[in-house]
Amino acid sequence: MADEPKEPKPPQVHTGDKPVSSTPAVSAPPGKPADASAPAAPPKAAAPAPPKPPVVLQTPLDNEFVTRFRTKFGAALLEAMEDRKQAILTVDRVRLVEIARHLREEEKFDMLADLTAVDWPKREKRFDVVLNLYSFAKNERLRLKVWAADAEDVPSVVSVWPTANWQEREVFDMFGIIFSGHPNLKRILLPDEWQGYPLRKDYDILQQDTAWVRENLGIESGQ
Amino acid sequence: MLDKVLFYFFAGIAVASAALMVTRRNVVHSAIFLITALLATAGIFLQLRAEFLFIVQIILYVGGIMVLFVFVIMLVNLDVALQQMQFARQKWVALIVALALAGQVGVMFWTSGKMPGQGLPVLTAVAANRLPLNSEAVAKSLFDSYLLPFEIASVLLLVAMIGAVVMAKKRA
Amino acid sequence: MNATLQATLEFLKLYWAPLLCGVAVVAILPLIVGYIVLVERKIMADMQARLGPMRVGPHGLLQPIADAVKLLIKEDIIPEHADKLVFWLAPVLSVGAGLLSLAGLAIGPAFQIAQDINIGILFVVGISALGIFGIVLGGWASNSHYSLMGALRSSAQLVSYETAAGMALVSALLFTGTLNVKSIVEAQSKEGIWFVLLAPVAFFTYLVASIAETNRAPFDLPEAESELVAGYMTEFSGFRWSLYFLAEYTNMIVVASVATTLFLGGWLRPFAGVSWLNFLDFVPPLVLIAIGAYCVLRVTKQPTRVQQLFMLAVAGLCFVVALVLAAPVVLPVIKPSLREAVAPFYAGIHGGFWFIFKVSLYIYFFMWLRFTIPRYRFDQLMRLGWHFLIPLSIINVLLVGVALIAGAYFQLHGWGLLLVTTPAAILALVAAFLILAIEKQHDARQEQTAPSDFYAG
Amino acid sequence: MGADELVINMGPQHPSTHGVLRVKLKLDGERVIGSECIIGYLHRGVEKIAENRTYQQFAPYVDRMDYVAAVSSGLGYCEAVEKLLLVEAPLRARVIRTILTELQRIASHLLWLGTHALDIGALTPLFYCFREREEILKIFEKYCGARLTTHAFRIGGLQYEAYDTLEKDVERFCKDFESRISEYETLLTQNRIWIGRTKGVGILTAEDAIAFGVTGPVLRASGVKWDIRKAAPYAAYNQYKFEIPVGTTGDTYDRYLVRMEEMRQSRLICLQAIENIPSGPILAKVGKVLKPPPGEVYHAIEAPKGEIGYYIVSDGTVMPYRVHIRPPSFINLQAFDRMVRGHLVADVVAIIGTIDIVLGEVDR
Repeated sequence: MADEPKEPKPPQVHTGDKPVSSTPAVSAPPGKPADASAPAAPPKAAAPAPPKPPVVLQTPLDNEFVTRFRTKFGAALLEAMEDRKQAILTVDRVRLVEIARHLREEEKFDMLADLTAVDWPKREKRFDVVLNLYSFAKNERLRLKVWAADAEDVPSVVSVWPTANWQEREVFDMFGIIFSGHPNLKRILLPDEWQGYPLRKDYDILQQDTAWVRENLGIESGQ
Repeated sequence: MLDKVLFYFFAGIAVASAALMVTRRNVVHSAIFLITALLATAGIFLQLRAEFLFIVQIILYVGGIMVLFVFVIMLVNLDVALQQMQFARQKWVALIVALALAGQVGVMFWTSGKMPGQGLPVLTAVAANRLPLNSEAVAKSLFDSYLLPFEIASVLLLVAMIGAVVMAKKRA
Repeated sequence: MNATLQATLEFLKLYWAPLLCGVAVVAILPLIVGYIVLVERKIMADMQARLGPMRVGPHGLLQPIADAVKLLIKEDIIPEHADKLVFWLAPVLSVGAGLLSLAGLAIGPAFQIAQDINIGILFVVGISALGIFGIVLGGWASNSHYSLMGALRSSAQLVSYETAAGMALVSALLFTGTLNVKSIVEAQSKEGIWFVLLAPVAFFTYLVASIAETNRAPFDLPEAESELVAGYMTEFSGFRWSLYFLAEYTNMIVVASVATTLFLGGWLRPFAGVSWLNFLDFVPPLVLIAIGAYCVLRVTKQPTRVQQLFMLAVAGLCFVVALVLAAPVVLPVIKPSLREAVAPFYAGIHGGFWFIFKVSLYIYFFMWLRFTIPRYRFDQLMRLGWHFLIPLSIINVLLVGVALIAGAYFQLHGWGLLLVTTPAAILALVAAFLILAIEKQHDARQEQTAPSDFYAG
Repeated sequence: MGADELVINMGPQHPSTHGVLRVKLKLDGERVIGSECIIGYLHRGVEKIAENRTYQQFAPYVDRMDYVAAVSSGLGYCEAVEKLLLVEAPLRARVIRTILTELQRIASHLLWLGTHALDIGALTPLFYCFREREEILKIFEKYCGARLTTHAFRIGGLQYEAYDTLEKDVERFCKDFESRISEYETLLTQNRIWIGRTKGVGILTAEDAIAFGVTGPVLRASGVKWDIRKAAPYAAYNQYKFEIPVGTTGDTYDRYLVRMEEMRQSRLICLQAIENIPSGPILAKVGKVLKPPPGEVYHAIEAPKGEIGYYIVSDGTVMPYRVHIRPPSFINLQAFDRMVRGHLVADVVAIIGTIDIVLGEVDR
């Protein structure tokens, strides 16, 4: 993921939030030595002892499957990474359905285990939509990502994996990402009339749709 | 004395609920009044010591009206029914016919009072004493003197039942 | 004025006994039902490895009273768009029918409210079936889909199973030739054999059909709590609800009594005609003495003084009843000249005991089934009724009739009748298996076709 | 809506929707011609909370998702964070984790069996199941002090050392449990009514099951032999021998048989595990403050209800940047509509029961 190394900055801004600001103050001094010793003990951790220069665990992935994929889709494959031995492909948003169908039918990733999104508000295209695929035949997992800006629709993969139905609704509910072609895109966990998308980073944890709460629950605040 | 009180009690209920049955807009209420009317009639049967008729009336109509109920509940949309016209257009004709019938009954009562030995009032006394074992009597007359009509009626009902089954099958 | 008073007095003079009995039934039955519920909960608890109600009174003996008080003071809720009048009427109708049908039963040769009604068993069956109106009307009046579905299920169930139950009754009635309750028991006494042995298939049919008619598990679909919340009772609360509850248990008592009267020899002691088994007369008092003794033993285990006293009172009650039961059988042993004098008491008291005992067994069987097996689905229930029980019961009536004619031809009586009825029963069983086999074949063929709607059936 | 169509609302307060599930059923008579699940009544914003807590602080929250299988949820989260941290729990911790998770699987299945049977109208199995579940909860209580929301594990290993008689308790339970399962089976497996109510009800073919992302016993009952404990062993599962029961038709009866057999297998795993619990540390060396290196991880384990997955994104700070939970109940519930169409109302409750959902997990 090309963005990842650049990414630690937005959280810095994010730490400005009230509940978070106290945490580094308390835990930073003991935290550092502890962190230093931690990677030393487990055999797996190849990370160097000083924690400051961030360990780059994201390595470009280039195996046979990726080559095959690249020859088929060419420029649509924006990135192929490996993070903690888990393969991540970032693909072009527009061609998502086509790629999804290819992955299901040709590469036998027949189960969409999980579909979610991550919000990176500082980025040009702020949302990652993340699809975790699983192949029963190969016993492999693959993560598929597309980037989407605030106003951009993401093509719905319900036609490929019916299970995406509720999961896309949940992402819509929580992030406000529109999935074009979804049969029934409406809120799933929150009330239909709720304003705002709670899992966006600019939605504070104490925030809520007070108007809704007042109207429907008859109380001043749900907190 | 008691007989009279009971008779007027049952008869009153029967007539009143029959009238209510016809006039209620709510179909379920109508059905309830139908039950009441039939039960009151059963009461009169019992009073006449016609126990068997009494229980047959109850048992048959329990099942019968039950089915009626189910149809009413499942098939009739009450909200729509409440908006509809209550009586059909022939109500004037019906009124005239009803009046004629009432007149006929009245004349019968009137003449029966004039010509002794002919008419209704004698019946109660007979029923109480002559038919002590009512169900046996009914059975005897049904299977003895009226065996052929009974069997014909049974066959008729059987045919009706089979017809109903066949029709239901065809639809499904 | 004077004439009315006169008439009233005359009326009372004529009918004081049934009126008193009626009042007694209305007054006592709720209590009895309360205790049946307690017993049911205790049995259920025992089968489920727990204790059941233990808090109110020793071993929860006062639980029914606490429940009754709770139900009476509960808020009475009438749903907003309910049909108020019908909503009022329905539970009353239900319980009224149940109570009224008790009038036709004979608990002992002496205990019968409506003396000697000629239509006897038909009266009980017919009137108790009226209770279904309460259920259907209540379900309809609550203006709730769950209630309505419960009501519809209930009506369909009753119409289907009433037929099978009626046919089963007919098979037994063929032996007696009368509908009169007392005569039925006397016929069994005369033959020296209970009709359950002569018409086992009919008994089985009636057993199943009676469970279905009283809406008990596994046929408790009208009130299936996991599907329809509480079926037709969903919107009822407090006193109204308890009326429905009362009606349900009253109906259980009624069907159990009908089965006892027709098939289990009514108030007759087991082997009533066999004189060397007369020692069985001592069983009732001994059973009660045993229960009383157990209560006395448990007194020390009770935590509080009040509970100890209550336990002692229960024991005392048992002993008193035991004494009453023992008197007619012990006195003749001491003083043989008294035999004649106590005979009516013996018949009445012991008859009552055996009748209640058999009814309890029947109800116990209901409970046992309820805790053991899952609930039928509606279409399965309808199929069991229409495709199995009704054909079986009709075939059985035919076979029993043939057997009776054969019995008359060979001049068989009593146990001898078994010679002709047993083959009839076996034939009926064969027919039953045949029906099942046809059913199975039919199923296999219909697997692919569209599922039919069983309300149409 | 046609004249003979009836829409009924099952829940959110209904005795057999297992919590606050609300199902809108479109009926023709008693036959279901359409359904819609309305969920979210128990939504607590767990994923949002995660972004505002440290890694350890968030751990107890996952116990409150699938509150009848808290140990399994906790294990998934701990292992996911461990993966993110690039540490591995010591063997002793992993073995004890396996034991507790398998006990939890039995407990969860027992609760399922009891309530499922109750929904179908068999009252008694519930109490038998609770009797055995109680034994398991007692073991949990002895181990970590909690019975339901256990928070038994800790990132990097275990919260607590095993108490002295853990092996003995587990062994005694497993010894008794054999006959107890047979007891349930006597009540149900051969019962004609039970078979009638479950066989051919709510059939889910293997293709459908995979398409709907269904996992766990529901998937296996459809004939897909897939269990994460075998496919990607975690904790100490690679050390133990067990079978994966699969069904053939994918109906409610098969799901029942599969879960019954799973309980037996879990019991066998427990027996194998207590035979040899290795000694050693119970906690890997992780700092008091966890700052996983930036990156992301998806880790899934086989919870009693299916695959519970955690997708965690770290930005290198003490708090996760994003935690997404893949709840098995939520995904499995999607297949409900497919399973329920054409069946009767009575089957609806059987099917809700057979999916085995916990609303705390569906709604998060």
